Amino acid sequence: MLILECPYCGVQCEETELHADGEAHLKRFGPGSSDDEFEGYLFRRENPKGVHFERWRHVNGCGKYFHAARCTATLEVFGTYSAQTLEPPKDLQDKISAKRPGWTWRELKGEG
Amino acid sequence: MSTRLSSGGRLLNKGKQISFAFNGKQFQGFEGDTLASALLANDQMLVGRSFKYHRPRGIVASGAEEPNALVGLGMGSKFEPNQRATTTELFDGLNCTSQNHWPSLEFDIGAINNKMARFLPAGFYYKTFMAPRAAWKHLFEPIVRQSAGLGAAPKDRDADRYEHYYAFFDVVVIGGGVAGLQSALAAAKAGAKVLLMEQTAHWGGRAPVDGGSIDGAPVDDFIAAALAELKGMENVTLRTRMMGSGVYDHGYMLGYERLTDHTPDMAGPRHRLWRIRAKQIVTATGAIERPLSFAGNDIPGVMLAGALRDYVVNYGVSAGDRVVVVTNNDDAYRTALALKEHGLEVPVLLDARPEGAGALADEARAAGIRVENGKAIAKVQGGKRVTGVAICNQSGEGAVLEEIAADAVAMSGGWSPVVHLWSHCGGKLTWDDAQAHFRPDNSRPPLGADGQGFVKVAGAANGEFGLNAIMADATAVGIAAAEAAGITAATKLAAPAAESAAEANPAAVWLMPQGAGPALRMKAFLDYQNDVKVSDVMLAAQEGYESVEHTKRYTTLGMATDQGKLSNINGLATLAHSLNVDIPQVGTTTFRPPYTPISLGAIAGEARDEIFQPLRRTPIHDWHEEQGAFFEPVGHWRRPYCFPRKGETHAQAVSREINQTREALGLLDASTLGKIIVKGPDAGKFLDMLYTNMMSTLKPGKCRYGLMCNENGFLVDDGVVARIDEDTFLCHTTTGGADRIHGHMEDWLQCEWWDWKVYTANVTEEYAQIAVVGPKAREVLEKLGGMDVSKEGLKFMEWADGELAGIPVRAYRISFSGELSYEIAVPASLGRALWDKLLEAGAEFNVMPYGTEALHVMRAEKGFIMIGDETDGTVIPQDLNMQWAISKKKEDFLGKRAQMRTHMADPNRWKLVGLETLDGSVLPDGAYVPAGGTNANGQRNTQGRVTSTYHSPTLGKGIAMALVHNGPDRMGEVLEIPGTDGKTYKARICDPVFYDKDGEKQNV
Amino acid sequence: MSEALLQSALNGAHSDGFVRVEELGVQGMITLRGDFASAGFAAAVEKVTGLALPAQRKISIGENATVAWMSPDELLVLVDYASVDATVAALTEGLAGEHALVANVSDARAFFRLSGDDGAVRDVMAKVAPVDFSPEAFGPGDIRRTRLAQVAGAFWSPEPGVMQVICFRSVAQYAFDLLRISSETGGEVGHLG
Amino acid sequence: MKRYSAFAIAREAARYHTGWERAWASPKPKKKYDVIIVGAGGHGLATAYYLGKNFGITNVAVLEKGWLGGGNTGRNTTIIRSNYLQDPSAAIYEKARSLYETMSQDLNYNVMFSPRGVIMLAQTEHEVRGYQRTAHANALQGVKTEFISPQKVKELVPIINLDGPRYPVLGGLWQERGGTARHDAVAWGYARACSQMGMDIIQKCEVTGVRNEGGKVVGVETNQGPIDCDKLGMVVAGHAGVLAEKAGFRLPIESLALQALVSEPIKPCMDVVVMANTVHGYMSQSDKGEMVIGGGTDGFNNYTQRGSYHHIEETVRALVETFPMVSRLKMLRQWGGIVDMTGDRSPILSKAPIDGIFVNCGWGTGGFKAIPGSGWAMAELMAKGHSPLAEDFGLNRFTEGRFIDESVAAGVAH
Repeated sequence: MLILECPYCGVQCEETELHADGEAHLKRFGPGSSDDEFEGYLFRRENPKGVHFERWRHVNGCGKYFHAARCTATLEVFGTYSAQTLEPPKDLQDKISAKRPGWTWRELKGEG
Repeated sequence: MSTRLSSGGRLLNKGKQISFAFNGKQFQGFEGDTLASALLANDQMLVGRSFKYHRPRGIVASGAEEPNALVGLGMGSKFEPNQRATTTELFDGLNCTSQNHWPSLEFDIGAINNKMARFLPAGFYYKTFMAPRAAWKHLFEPIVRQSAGLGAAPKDRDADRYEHYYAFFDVVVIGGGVAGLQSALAAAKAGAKVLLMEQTAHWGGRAPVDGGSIDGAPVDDFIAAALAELKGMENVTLRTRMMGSGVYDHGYMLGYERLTDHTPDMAGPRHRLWRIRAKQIVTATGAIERPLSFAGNDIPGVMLAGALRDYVVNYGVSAGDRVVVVTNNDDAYRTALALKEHGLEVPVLLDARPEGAGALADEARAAGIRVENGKAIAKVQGGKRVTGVAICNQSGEGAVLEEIAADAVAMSGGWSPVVHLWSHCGGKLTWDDAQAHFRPDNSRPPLGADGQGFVKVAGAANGEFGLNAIMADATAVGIAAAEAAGITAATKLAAPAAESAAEANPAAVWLMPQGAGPALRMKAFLDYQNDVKVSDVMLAAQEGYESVEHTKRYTTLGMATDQGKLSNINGLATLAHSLNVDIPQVGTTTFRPPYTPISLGAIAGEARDEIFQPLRRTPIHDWHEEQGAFFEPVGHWRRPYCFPRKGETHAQAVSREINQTREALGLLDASTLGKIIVKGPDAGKFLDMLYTNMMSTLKPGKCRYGLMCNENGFLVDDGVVARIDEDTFLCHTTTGGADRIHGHMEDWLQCEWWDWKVYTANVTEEYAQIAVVGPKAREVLEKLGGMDVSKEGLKFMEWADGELAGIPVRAYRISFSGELSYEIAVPASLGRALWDKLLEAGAEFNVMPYGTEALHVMRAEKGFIMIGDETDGTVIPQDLNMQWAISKKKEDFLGKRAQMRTHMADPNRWKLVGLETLDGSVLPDGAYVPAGGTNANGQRNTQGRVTSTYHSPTLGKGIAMALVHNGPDRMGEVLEIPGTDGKTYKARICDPVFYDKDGEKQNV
Repeated sequence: MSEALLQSALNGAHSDGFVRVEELGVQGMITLRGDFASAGFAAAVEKVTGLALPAQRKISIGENATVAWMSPDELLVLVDYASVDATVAALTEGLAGEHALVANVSDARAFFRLSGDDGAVRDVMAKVAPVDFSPEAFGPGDIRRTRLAQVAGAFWSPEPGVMQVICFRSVAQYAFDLLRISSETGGEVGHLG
Repeated sequence: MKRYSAFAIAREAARYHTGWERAWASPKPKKKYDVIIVGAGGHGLATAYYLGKNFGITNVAVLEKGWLGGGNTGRNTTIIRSNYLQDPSAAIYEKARSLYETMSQDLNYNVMFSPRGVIMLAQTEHEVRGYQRTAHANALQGVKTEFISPQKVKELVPIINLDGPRYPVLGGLWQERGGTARHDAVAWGYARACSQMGMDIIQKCEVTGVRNEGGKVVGVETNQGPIDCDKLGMVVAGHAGVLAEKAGFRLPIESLALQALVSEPIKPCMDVVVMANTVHGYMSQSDKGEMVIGGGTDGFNNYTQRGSYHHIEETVRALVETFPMVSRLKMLRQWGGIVDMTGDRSPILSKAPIDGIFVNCGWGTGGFKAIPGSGWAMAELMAKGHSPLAEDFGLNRFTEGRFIDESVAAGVAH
């Protein structure tokens, strides 16, 4: 039963107030993209046993989507932040690198 | 025999006698008794039968760990199977029955399994019952099922109710013994907001029974003082009869509060499940005594030494006049002393250790108790109760040295910390060789949201024994918990000085005697309820089931209703011994919630009957109910399926509703349709992405039907979009789509196109919406008066704001039936009023409300698709020949790229057509159209399927829509369609528009 | 003429357990979305309601209007039902030129009032919402959007011993039954009270 | 190895069961195998078994990170059915179901397949139509199912509440030869049979890397050293994604927690398996008497084998509504497993982007019932390069948009 802080309304949300919505920072591919790019965008999601960036909606609350950085193996939450970003804030990246030595934010992925 | 003593009974109110019944026999007990103590007081040694061999079972413990004393409690709608007698408080009129026997507890036919035990070792069923093949289901399985199963199934609907409660604390302390009290005090004094819970009705735990002193005074004094102090603190909540049931991620935990189990006639909920968020959890859950593994250790009268002591001291009940004590540790000496003190005989105390008991041994000897070191029980004698004990050397193979008459045996195999709650969420354990137990590894706690530990352990649960060590640990842990919860203590509570007898270390004794042969091992029980013996675990190891999980599953060790509280450590030690490895190498099985079983009623909470789930009602719902509408659930809504009149079948009602609507006037409560405002300078651009159609070109005042696909290309919703003004659109969705589509819009606006200037608002429930349908629709609206609804004044696919009968409305001239039709939106609070006025004004046209089925039939007659019927999440607009609704001009819309993939662009996809049966009958719902031959897997090939099928009262025959391979090119072809009813239907492929192809009816 | 015909979701249903639960009848409510950082937006709100923009998760209760913070770009304005249309018009006019959305949602909601001993009222709420209802965590001036058991809802406490609760109209009966059952005599918790 | 039988038990009883042999050997890994299967769960062991039985390939190692059968095989609610809507699903699940019928005899290990029947309740008009569609499809697929009336449902399940205030039972899809089996026994029986054929089952052997040369697999790195192979089968369910990353490719898989629970045991009161998808709950009664209850999956990626509690609550309230008598039963134990979900919620049985590697994963919440069919098809795929049963479950379907979507007939729960 996770607790995630909604960065928009500051509530320490209990999981039942939230809806999980999969990987964050997906790059959309539309008409003009290759089959492989499009498949990667829709289906080949990150599924690490470790640090994961994901989308959540504060559905029983302010209704906003936000992003969370969370460990899928320990459920530790490194932070939550605005969904209107292309990558996690630098200070959050640094915090995670400090806690998980060797971890770095990926290149914004083109495919796979 | 077991009996009530004249002394002892600190928890009893001997002034209040209580009557209860066991297997129909009336017994007497006292207020304060548990069912178990009261049964013992009435010499009811035999209380049940074991699971597999149906062996006689007696009470073995005094608390939550009891595996044997399970009863069916209560009657009828308050009956509950498998209630633990040791944790059931006695109340007046309590009625219970023993379990798992036939015809009676004393004479159980199932006990034949016991005679056969030698042929029924662990896992025997995996090796036999295989021939003939049908025999498992028809012969063997029924026998196995009938002989298993413990308690009877409840028959009636539960008369009680249950509820939940959310609570938030800095520190939750679980366990109200001296450690829990002290931890709570320490945390509370530091300023933390504290909850202290205790699963029984009493504070203080075991310490008052075990003796010792705190700050120089008896333990009871400390308990009273601590309680008084805690009660006086505003930041402390105290709860008894509340068990810490489970610890979950991020500081979530369940507290299972039993409110009326001890007084079933009291008003209010039976159980309240507390859903707690704790910054820190302290488990002060004590320790559980282990049995010793010797032959006959399961005979009624063989009990845990601590339990025997509890019954004497707390309840003034003796399990027998002559009690042999057998132990590998010092604590059992306390039992011997307590028995002696209350005038009972202890013929011998057998200490498996060759030497080296502490101060308590001296005390025992001084009290005249015969203490034999290095000795063990070779065998307990007796059947349904203990009659004697055969003594041997622990170091040998069991040669009997002496036989002693006894009517009870007190055994102690040492104490295991209760680590369940620590472990539920990933806390790790460490093996303590000196104490011969697993205790929490405080360096590897369960981790919370911040990556830090959120559970701490205090006292005996932490592997601390001896009162002084316990008090010191509890104090430190309480302070540390407050600190970890972010509270810096101004003053730190000092640990009180406590004294208890110094104890020598226990010896690791996993089998008694240590060289016991197969015959004895087959009688040495590990799991009393599931009948798992030392020999079974050894067999599992021998056969390669070496993982502790394999052994557990192969033997069923620890899988009974006590979840191995007594058996697990002994079992895994036996396994380690068999594999010749150290115990830590074997490890433990996983601890899972709940600590002890909790009622499913409590888990469900208040959600039953009328509030099982929210039932959504339209503003006109009451009218439908008054009219006796037949409802169908649509999501959480309930919509009238039809309005049957007296004597009418549903089909007749639907036909009547359709005929009257097509001929004159029908009304539909369409309030459930989703309505979403989309507003902003970029609203048009946004809707162009969302819909396959072009929406930005829609003129204010006009409506357009639109299709929505998901990014994967499939149709997900449809509906009419009205442009309100330059910046504002109102999008209608399907009934099920409102919240989903609103979320979908917000998703794209917030996460992809966040720089677009668009706001949305879901106003679905602001309006009641009434479809006024049929040739008389205009007339009835004109009768109400207030706005221009003429052919020219409000053209097809236009909308207008106005008034009808003085009620403010927005009228959309749209049609889902093919008739002249208006959908009137009205503020929900006026929805019923408008409905009533329409009925009144429509009376002269014989107006008829119609339900969802008539709606479905009429749209099918007209060839309109229905999301959920023609679509199922695998259908794209192209399949439905709706290319007209897919803009060619747009570079992009959601689903466009997906629809370019090879399988989506495949010309062989099945396409929408109409079907009409040759004989007028109705095609079966969901029927498939076979093609010739079979596929590589032997399945018949198919070439299409029916998506919706109805009897059309308008056409007087069966009509259907279907997706058919190359369908539109095969007009007139007759298909053969087998039903599951054995019939084969013949249907001709036709245009899906069956009714008014040119739209003459709706454009009047 | 339409006012006489108005029907709130439950026609003023009420129950008396250890806390009183009542449905309050029709209430004017307006959803307002816009850019809080825009001076024009704040000015328009203040001009029409007489109230400044509330801070995050706060509710401002004025003489003729109440304004609640619903999200970083959404407010809920409460006025008399009869003055909703005028308020909507005034807001719309005041926000001309702003990118904003004003929508009358009065009829989309049901409105409840719980009253009684302050702790008891809080205990009833704590049975249905995953929220810390201790007075130090949730007090006058706070508003919280969350769920009430299985439906979305929001609530605030205008004064000790009173909780005002809103939910969607279609689930009014569910919300009422939920609160009624949760406040039945015998179900007292005695934790926050 | 000696055969199991009643006579064998009698013989052993005479000598206190001291003569029983190990059910499977515990060898050290060899340097090289023709085939390595990673994952000694049901699917992996079944793959190995049918490689040997059907294709004579017995130089096989099955590597297991933990203990065999310790993943989802030993954590599921043991429901077996094949009443699927789409042809490819119906084919593989029916193959599996038919193999379950004879599995005990085939393996000489009683897996207690109990064809007690499975009902999927229809509680909305939409569900009625969905299940009628499935019944029609099944008839053409050779899967014996039937849409039955509420009265028949009541006869089969006397404890059911037909007229719940919310969702009256309108009928049900009935598969008479669906049922349950003893989950651990399936893994143990296959393991014993594989061991008997000379295959090596190596437990506590974690694969840490996958080696390929020129785009062709040559072996794996493990905590017990490198092991070479010609072909590699990845059959690791929830950890499919993690293993694929080690091999250098990514799968369309997300790993989620799925939960289940059991009640305390009671005397027999429900003889069939009941699934109620509208309210999200399903339940059967084990031979021990426990009510075995399946819950829902979390919405977020999770490897902890602990799910979120509220799913338990949702499931239990659905069951209390559907079977009011369970209210006074008690939850004995709850647990979780990690399931591997694909984009269309159907499995993957496919060649991987690296030559010689084959993947079998994505069974999501419904893998147990498929074990023998999955192993059968996977063995054929690995031995011959193609298998009609696996044909439609290839990875290419995600590129082509050719999904196998079972949720369309409301059959989402397994």
